Amino acid sequence: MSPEERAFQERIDRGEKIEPKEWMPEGYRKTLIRQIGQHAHSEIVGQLPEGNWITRAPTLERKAILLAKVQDEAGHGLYLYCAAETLGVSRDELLEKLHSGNMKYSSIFNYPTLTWADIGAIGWLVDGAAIMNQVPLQRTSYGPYSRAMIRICKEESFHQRQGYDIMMKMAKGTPEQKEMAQDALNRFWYPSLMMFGPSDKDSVHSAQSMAWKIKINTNDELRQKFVDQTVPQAEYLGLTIPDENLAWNEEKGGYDFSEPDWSEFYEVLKGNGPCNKERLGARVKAWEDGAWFREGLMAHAEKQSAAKLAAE
Amino acid sequence: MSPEERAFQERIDRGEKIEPKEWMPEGYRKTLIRQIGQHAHSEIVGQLPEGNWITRAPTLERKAILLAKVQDEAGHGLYLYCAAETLGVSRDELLEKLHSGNMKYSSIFNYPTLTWADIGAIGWLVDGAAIMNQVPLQRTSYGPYSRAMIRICKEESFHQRQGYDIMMKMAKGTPEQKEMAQDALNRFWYPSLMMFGPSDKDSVHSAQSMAWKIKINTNDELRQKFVDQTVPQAEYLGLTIPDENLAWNEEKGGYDFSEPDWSEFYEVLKGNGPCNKERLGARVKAWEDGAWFREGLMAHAEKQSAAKLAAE
Amino acid sequence: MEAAADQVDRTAYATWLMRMGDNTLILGHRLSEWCGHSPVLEEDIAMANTALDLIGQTQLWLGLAGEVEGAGRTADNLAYLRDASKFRNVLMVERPNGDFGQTLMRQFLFDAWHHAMLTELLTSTEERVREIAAKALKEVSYHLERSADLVIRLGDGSEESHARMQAALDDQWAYTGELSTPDEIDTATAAAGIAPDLAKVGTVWRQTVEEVLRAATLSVPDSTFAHQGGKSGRHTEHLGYILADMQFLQRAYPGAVW
Amino acid sequence: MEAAADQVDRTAYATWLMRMGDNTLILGHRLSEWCGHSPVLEEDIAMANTALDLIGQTQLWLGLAGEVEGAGRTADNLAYLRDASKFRNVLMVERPNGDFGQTLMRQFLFDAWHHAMLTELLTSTEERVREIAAKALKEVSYHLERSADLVIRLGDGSEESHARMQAALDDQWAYTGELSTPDEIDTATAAAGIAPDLAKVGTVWRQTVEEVLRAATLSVPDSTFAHQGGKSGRHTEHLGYILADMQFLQRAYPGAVW
Repeated sequence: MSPEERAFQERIDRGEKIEPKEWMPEGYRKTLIRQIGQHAHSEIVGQLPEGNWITRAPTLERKAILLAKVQDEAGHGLYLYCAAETLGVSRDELLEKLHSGNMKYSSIFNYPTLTWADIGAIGWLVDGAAIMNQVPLQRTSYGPYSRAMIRICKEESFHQRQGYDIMMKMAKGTPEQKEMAQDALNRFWYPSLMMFGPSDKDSVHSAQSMAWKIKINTNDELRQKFVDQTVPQAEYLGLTIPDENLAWNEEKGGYDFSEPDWSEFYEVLKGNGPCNKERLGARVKAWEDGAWFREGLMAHAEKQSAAKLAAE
Repeated sequence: MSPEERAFQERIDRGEKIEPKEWMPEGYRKTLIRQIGQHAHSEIVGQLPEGNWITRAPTLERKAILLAKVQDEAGHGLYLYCAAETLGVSRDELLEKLHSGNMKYSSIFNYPTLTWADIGAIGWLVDGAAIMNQVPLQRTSYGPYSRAMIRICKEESFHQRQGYDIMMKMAKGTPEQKEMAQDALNRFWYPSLMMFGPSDKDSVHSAQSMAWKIKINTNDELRQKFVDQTVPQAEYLGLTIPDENLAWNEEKGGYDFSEPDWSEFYEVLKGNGPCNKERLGARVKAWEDGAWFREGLMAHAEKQSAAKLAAE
Repeated sequence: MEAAADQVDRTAYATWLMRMGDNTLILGHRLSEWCGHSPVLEEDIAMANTALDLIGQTQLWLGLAGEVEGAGRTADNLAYLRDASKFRNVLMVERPNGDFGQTLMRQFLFDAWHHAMLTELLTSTEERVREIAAKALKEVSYHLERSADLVIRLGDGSEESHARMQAALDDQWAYTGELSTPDEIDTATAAAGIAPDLAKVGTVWRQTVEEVLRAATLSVPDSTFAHQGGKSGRHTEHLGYILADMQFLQRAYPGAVW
Repeated sequence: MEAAADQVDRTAYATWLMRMGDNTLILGHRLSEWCGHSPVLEEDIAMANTALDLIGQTQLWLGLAGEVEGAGRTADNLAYLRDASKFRNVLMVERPNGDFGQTLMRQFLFDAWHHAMLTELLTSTEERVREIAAKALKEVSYHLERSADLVIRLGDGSEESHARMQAALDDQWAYTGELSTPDEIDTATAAAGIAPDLAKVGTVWRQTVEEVLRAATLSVPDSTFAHQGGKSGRHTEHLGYILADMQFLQRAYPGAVW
């Protein structure tokens, strides 16, 4: 470790925040860009599965709540791209990498939303898992990222409650609604567990990221916490977690549970999820179809500044 | 009149059929091309308003019947383009004129189909009016046209019965269905009357077309016949023709009725009907999107004939 | 006779309220289709935000429409259980989105009318109407500011953006006339002081539109032809498809609570 | 125990019939969307004709499914009153049409399977199944002849048509595996002699497909990945929209006769 690097690590160890213009190791910067960028991409791709039910939301109030939520997610994307920009990468560069397949977004959004209950399940499970990941990141070492996380977490927990409320209505509703709720849980349970990433023993870069406080907890810690939080919620709903091995383990003070099918995880990462092509395709199409719009605004801005210059 | 023209007219007067390779006046040929071409265009544009309800047909049987009907219409288009081709104009040339707005199709198809009852009303009224126009044309002087009309009329009267059957089910159904049936009649009545064209006194070219037996009856004759046929059918359905002036006229042995609003007719002709842009737009888009398909087939055919030549 | 007249007014009043609420409902629906598909993230946010405002206004207008109608229908009943011919929105708002420029142009043309309308409604004789208008006007002032600004920037932008915005304007134009053409419902509600003179709203609309289009270097179309029908329930073929999606759950699971 | 076993078979049998009928229903629906929009008049006719055949087959398969199920449901009840998760069609048939080449490629890939399947069904232990298969096979022989011919002509056509057909093939490929991958329903109905061994159908399918693609100068994709789910009711996001349209009238006007 160079003296600079040592000093940097000591600042982190003391709990200081690193700010944009300050010195940082190249690896720290790159890792952060990747992590924040993927998180930002996840927010914007995440609009799509939920957007799929806005036009079919069952009441005006549910429609309004869902619109507000999707709007929040786009807003989170904005905060995060801004945070990434402080590291010297533009939003357009990040988007280019998303569109060309060189950056990922959370695989959970490659699963389809098939019934209204899925909107509940996404709020409850997916946002629940996201919060579990994000709450510790409020204490991350990079200042802009930490501050973005604080804003985001506040809204996410609100979303999670709304999702749970949908599940509650469905689970306590007609037999068909209850069936939809159970089916949504069945389909989203394991993909939600996958959101924490592979087991720590299979996870690369983890140690360095934790030293840098870019990552605060291990994947397995967070997954365990998520299961422990979620099981009683499912019980309260009267729904069954689709895991025969689920059992309270008194000794560890948490639930034993089955690992997700990691081969599915890697298939989805490879592009073979149910909706990979559609999700990325929709984003690329939006970007390409919108080129004229962005260029038009740019042309206007140039005219304006030219006119201003001429007037000076 | 030249001797040739006189001989031609005498053949027509004797009831002989004119066949493709025989001499005919240029005006005869041109008028026929326009009339047959417009009729062909009407068949293919006519797929669109009915196609609008295929995916939403209320039962499997109704869906099948509607599919069969739309298929027939496309088939009629095919016969008619073939008949026109015998006059030395290609289907592509005719389509080019349709797409560029230089040839028309029946204005009735610029009205939207808003409920399932409209599918009934189109069969009953629009096909009814079409048949009224077409039955005499079975005796038209041009052989290929006459034969196409004979085939077409057979199928059209079948369509009309099916349309009337839909109306019957709706008119004798729930209050909402009856309301839809009445509403469909209200919206399609006057546009159907317009299908016969402006009053004879305002109609150009009529006299020459009648001498050539390209047109057999006057517009007003056919319109009267249509009203006389349709009013009792509406009564049987328990529906009200939207015309306060409708009354049996003992003296003329037919109904008195209100003229349609001819200003609307001319507006629609000018392009201001409810669906003009969409109908023509859909056809142009289909044609343009399909260019690669047609070119691909052509390229294959060329390869095949080149291979055949090489083998000889 | 007194009661009958009252009855007529009540029907006209409820119908008028449905027009307001159906406009916001259907336009909100169309805007929400852009969710995640717009040209730039800020527009995703703005589309969702505008749709959200419009759905919120729908709840108020249709809620009041149900009350005034007095048949026990809620805003949700009206939104989810009427078929197309009972909807009273103008045709403009149900037309497909087209490209983003068409969506923006429609939004501007509607916002300009909506703003003028709501401003007039601040002095409605009906307190409930005044209240809703006041709340909605705050939101719609922002919508108009935003859509006018974008129309100007894109109209006076690149050659392509100019051409697209002019094409969008030409395409929408024949659907603007319906907004300010009064019929018997408009006349009756105006006579009762509930709603303004639509012609007056139309004049303000025209002023705003001309001013913005001038700044956008776009030409106001010559044509005065106006499609009509939506306000009396004669819609385009598009509304049926919107409703099939929108109403699916309520239709397929009658009586369920969501 | 005898009765219980019979009951299980009956459920499997009814489910299997629904798969046959839902495939034809949903594919027929997709084809019918081309009505009036195809590249050439002959294709408008062919699309409508194929859709018509498929809807006719749907009536037979779903009619029998309802009888076998024994709960009093008609073919129309099954088509119009089930929500997406109760549909049993393969994912392939519900995907959007794409360009005309994608529609044709899907049609060919499905026809090749359909033809092989129906041929096997001529020797089903169930007379009713044999009857339906015999009727359908006549129609499907023509469908296959037609779609194979077009795939060959477009694959071995212009540069663009070749590229489009290859892209269509690549796009559809991952959705073909579901057709011939047996699950417990397939195994149970095969054991009862109602349905054939799906693997055998798959082999015939593969043969036809390879032969036609070779003639079409198209390359069979390497990938063996196969999306699954439709046969057990786990569909794509597209099916819900199909049903919202298809079922609208039956849902909105329950009990009406059409």
